[in-house]
Amino acid sequence: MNVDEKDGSGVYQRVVLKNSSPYHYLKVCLVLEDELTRLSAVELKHFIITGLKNLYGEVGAALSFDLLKYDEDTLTALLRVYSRGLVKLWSSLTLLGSYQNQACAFRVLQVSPFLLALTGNSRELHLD
Amino acid sequence: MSVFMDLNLTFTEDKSVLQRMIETAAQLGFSTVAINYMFEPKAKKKPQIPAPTPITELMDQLPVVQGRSRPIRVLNRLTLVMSDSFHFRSTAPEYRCFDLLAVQPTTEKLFHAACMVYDIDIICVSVTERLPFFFKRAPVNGAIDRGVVFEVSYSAAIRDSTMRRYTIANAISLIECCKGKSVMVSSAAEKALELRGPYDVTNLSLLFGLSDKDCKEAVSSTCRSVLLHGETRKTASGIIYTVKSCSEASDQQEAPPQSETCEAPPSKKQKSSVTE
Amino acid sequence: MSVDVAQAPPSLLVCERSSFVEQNNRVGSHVEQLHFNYKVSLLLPECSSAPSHLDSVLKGFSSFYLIRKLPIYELLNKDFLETAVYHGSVYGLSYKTRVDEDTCVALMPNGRLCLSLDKYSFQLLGFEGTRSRFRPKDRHIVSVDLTNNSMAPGGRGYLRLLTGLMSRLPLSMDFLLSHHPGGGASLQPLLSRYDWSEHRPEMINQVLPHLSCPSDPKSCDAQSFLEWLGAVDADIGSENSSSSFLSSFVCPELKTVLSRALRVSICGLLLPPDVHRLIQEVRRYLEQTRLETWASLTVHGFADSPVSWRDNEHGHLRGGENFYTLLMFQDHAYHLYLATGAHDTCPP
Amino acid sequence: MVRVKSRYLLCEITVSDRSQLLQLDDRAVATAVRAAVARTHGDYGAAQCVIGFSVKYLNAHTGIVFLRFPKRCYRLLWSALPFITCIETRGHKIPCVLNCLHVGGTIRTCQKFLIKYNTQQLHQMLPKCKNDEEKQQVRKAILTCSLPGSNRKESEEDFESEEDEEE
Repeated sequence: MNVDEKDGSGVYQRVVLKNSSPYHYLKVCLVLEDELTRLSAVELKHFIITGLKNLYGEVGAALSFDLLKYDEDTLTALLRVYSRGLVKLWSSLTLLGSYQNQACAFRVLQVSPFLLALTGNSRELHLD
Repeated sequence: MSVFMDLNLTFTEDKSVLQRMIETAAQLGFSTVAINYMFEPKAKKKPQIPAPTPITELMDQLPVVQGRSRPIRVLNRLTLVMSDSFHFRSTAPEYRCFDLLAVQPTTEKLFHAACMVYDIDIICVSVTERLPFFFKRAPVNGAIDRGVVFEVSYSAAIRDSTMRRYTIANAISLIECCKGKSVMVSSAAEKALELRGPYDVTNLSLLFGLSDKDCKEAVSSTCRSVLLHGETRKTASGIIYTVKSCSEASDQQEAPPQSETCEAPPSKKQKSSVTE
Repeated sequence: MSVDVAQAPPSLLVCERSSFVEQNNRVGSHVEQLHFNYKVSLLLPECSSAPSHLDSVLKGFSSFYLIRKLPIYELLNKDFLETAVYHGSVYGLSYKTRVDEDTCVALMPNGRLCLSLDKYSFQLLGFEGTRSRFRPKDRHIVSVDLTNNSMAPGGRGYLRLLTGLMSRLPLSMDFLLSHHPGGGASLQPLLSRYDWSEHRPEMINQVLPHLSCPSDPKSCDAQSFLEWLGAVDADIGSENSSSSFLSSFVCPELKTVLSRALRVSICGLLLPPDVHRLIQEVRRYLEQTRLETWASLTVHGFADSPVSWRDNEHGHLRGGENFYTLLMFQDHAYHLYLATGAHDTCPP
Repeated sequence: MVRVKSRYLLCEITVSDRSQLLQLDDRAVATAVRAAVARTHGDYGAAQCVIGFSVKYLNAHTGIVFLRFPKRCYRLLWSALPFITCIETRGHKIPCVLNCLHVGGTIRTCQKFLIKYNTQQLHQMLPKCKNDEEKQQVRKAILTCSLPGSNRKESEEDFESEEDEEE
């Protein structure tokens, strides 16, 4: 973290923070072979932890992340993870290939160090 | 930086599976995909190379790439799994039906030949077994200079834990050797759910030891230079380009050149455009 | 060449604290300088419907046009330059193009045309440009000031770019276009030649009941406040306990519960002058209400714009985030948070 | 020519009953390390020790073992070593602890360290000796401690590694 402070008259203050975000946020969507299968939030979190454990072992399974929001109908979830664990979490999501013996895939829709950015993605602008 | 590509979708007889795969690839944001025909020549017998199914036969209308207004581009590619040097016949006319030509060598000698001699575009690195040989700097650098690209595919890593270890281990040793240059990461998917989005693949390639920048190149710029390299094979080093004027040449598949001139090695010019 | 798996991509956050009454406050210039805004979202605590003056501003955001398959050389059309660009405040941005893959074009209100090209298109175009800061090997930026003398119609630079775009690199793409006051008339001659459609910014109003919120946003630290604001925008409940299995996300300490809050969001190609007007009205609203309250305004830029603030180059590594959040208080004090992702220059 | 950079970890296998050490062999130690890495670091960790990992030397009398790791990821692999609680060999499970004494870039530096370490150990043994004969033996052993080089002598203490591999 790098803080450079320009303090003028005491009224105007500007601080630049580099890589200050403690967390990264991911918007993910689970696609299953059998589209009728539904997972509860707890099942989803367990499933992701299994993925982490497979790829990164016990150290990976201990990586803490939060399931901020989960929509059971669309299987879309918002995850929060410490910035240090982003690559680990993301890659283990990528390599998750089966849920209870049926093929599945995690589609990572967006990744950002700011939660606000996930609700303002201009790539979602559809004009037709 | 160019568009995202996945130059390895495994061909299956089942058309609907293939269509689903192409649709999914377009949805994920890939602008170009190649359908891969695996071919393993059997001993002694003169091998029968499969002919590619024309894209127009496969799909009536190509799906539109996500977030873009253009349709996806679909190419054909042939991969030869080689266990003996006579499996590769440099002048085989069958090769010309394919846009890309890849080789998967299984011995060190063949790997060396593939890097230095064969007129091919891609060298596949085996990801389903422990590498039967170590990568040596000299042939790898030779391949990079010639504009031949190494390919690591990730769908085996999705299927199985042991394969995953081999994929990561083999990819790491390759990338240590070539310093992250001229590596392309593709899926080799057999069904739609084995495909991953371009940003996912970028992140995954970090595990293979690629840097942030090389990761993105592995699914975009490098693939583009492979395409260009494939064109030089068809068009006599990219200098002369011949098309049969009478046949209805689609934009996907050019008619094979008339003369043997296209067997000339890629010219200097191509070399620089690929390695730059 | 070892790669650390525990390394996260870089990001940048600039926090500014000052007051509107201060002479040299920079809110105005920051708002002006982020040219291409995709979404504005406003949060008014303890408010159930926007007062009429605020509502009219919200509804009065300029409309914009989508032109299909516009050849880029049309932007250099002499009539278009004279009727629109020279007067300023023309905003144009290529649509359905990605700044990390394709060619992106932006026409800025100060008459600057910016093309972000990959190496091959750049070589075809044959016009001087600079290497991209983030991808120096394979991306080039061509940025020209159309109001400059050398770029006047008939001038050498003008002709060079025009022939480049007409014959060597015939770019044509879907294009979003808008013109500040009102839009319409000056763009009509250009529009009439192509397939176009007019679009109104899309507005969504929502009243959020029982919202837990940090009791003193003024002293709340920037990261956790932005996180909380993001959670409100994404409808994430913060009623977890910190030991919960699913999520340990909680509202920043010292929280209060608001009986209600109004959230308004507008999407489209939004122009800075409209955003500026909205800020003025929100300030007026704050002055009028008797409650001790605050308001926050978040403006997201386009992820695929080749520029972010001013004409600083903007790129897209994993997410092209560029946005700012303005937190306004009753005593005219404000906090401004400007955030960018990995491939972006520090906001001015 | 570029060298493949490695790190050599000099570890001591501590067991409760020293006679069990004699049952150990290279392969058993390597398997135990691989299993521990796979458990703590999963497939990613396991993949790192497919290539470049080996047990270079094992002294079944003293329990000294040289592990070779690729330099790129030796910290990751090292972190799994404390989780080894037993080594399985020929059907027996030998409960043990791997205690890392030294990390070096070449086998030679590790060997130098090992000699110093063993000399120290001998010095510590000296006061504990019961009779003169033992003392004499230990003294003699201390004197013979030197890097195997021009005038090296075979000694009864077996700490020199026969292989001296510089790549």
